[in-house]
Amino acid sequence: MDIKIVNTVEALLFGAGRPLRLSEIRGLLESDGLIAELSDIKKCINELEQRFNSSSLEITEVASGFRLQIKQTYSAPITHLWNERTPRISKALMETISIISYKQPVTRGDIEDIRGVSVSTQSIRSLLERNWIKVTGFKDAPGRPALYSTTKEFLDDLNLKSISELPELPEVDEGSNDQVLSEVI
Amino acid sequence: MDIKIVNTVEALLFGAGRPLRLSEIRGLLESDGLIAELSDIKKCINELEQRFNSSSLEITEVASGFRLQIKQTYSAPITHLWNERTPRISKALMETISIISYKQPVTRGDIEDIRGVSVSTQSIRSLLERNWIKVTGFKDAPGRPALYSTTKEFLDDLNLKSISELPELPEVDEGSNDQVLSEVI
Amino acid sequence: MQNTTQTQLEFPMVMGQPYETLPEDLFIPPNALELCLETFSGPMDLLLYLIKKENINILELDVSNITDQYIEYIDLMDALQFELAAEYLVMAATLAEIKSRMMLPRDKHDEEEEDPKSALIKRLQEYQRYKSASEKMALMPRVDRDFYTATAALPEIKIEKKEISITKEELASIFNEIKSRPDLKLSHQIDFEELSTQERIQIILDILSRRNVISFSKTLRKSEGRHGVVVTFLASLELAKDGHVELIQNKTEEMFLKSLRGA
Repeated sequence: MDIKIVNTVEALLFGAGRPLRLSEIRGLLESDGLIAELSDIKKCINELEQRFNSSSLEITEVASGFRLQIKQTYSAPITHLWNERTPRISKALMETISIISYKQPVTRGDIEDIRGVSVSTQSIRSLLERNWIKVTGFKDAPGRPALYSTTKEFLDDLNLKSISELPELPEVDEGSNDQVLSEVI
Repeated sequence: MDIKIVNTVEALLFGAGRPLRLSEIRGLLESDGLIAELSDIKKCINELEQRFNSSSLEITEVASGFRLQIKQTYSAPITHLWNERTPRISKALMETISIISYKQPVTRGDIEDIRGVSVSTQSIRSLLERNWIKVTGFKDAPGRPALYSTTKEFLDDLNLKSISELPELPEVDEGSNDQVLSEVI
Repeated sequence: MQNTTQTQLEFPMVMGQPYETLPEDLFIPPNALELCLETFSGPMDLLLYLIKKENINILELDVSNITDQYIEYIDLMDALQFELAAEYLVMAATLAEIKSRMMLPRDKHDEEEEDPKSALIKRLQEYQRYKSASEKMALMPRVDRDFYTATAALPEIKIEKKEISITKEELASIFNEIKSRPDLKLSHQIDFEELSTQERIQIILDILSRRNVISFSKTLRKSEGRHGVVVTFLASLELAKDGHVELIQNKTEEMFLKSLRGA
């Protein structure tokens, strides 16, 4: 591949601050007078992967496109740089986001039914602001409650390409499946 | 130089999101059990310069240390990338800039404390890119978080001569809400 | 090293220190109450903890035993003036109901309706599925915690500023709004003033005699914290029930009270 195109793709990936799709890259190259097919851009990405092979970087494909990442082996010292803002997520918030992930789209009421506790506006807001969830509709029920689904950014943040890559939802009570409910009631 | 040290230095420069001093790099390496002299780290940086030679990146030294930067030759497509972005100013961004205006200089953590939810890297970056805020120092705390202040350009865009022309805020923390209540109590 | 960071981040912080273990038994020292609140994400979680502690399968749930433990726990929190979420009390009532049913002789007709115990077991099982899924999810590599994206400083570029305009008045009002948000995370005040719902109803009516609509957040004081929000909310519900006001909610989740008197 033309080194100029490869380097421009590299520059875009470093400068975007977010994942980029092949088609976006093509459009940006074009605006700069560089014509490339999607397959060429894929080749550029492969070439860059070669380039980074023995470095601290890697290219990953996540839900919203390709991005440059630091290999996990080299992540530990960076943690020290960022420890001021600990991205702690409470247990309650984690339960809420996992219910949304597996049952989407859901209303706040659906989440409350499963968790047995009210879900605060604060926690919904915090997930919305993190861009982990979005409103994808309104349920045809009294009050027309909002329906929430997870976003691509949520998948990006967990290094996933699609929601199907999440571990399967555990079955009911793995322990003693064969036991019949009526036995004990 | 040991490839592990070179790569760790590289990872730090790519992951920091700001320039790093040699002494900072030494400290961060140490916390990861890697011992290196300042002169060794300088050698790593020289080695990395070699590595980036034919790529889209270069290492530059600025007042607050070393950083990785995209070569000026590649500025055109990146300009498109940043100008393409949907020009919507989100509520989160508005809140962030208003906190910086009134409380400057502040760290990202300070903003998060006041807002009660996390502040995305994207919003900080977007304010930096549009030159509304700049880094004016570093807080003497773990991770040396950057302190952000508003710029002259921000004042220009708001048609202000100085930040003191911003509307005054009620003295006490209890904002306007109480005024409504006090009317009747 | 990675792992320690991870666990530290996931566990509740008490006075700046992470708590990494569950309480050893039911009797939790008063200073760790905050920990309980964060340790259990709700009554279902607490109940599952108690069941696990007994080392029994959910299906073999001994309601009688668990109910006693659960209520003991609730009493303790109550005695320490811990502001319990209503859901904990609802669960206590459910358990008590199941327990009392078990003591009555069984009637054939009863089998027709759904047994509250099996309903509870079903809910617990369902909850447990998501709870364990969320535990797995919490351990998955996450950006800015387990891995980082790589960025480089941009070259000099020109950003066209077609878009954003914001006025200084907007800045001030946004800042004011942020500062006056009640701190819902504030756990509990030790010596809070008595706030009366009746009094608050009167205040809201007074405000609405001068203006037609008021946002919910403007009918309470920041300093009253969570308690103020609750009292004001109850007052709003009372007023809506009696047809004095209409409650309207817009997209931003802010609620408005609209007077129905003049309508």
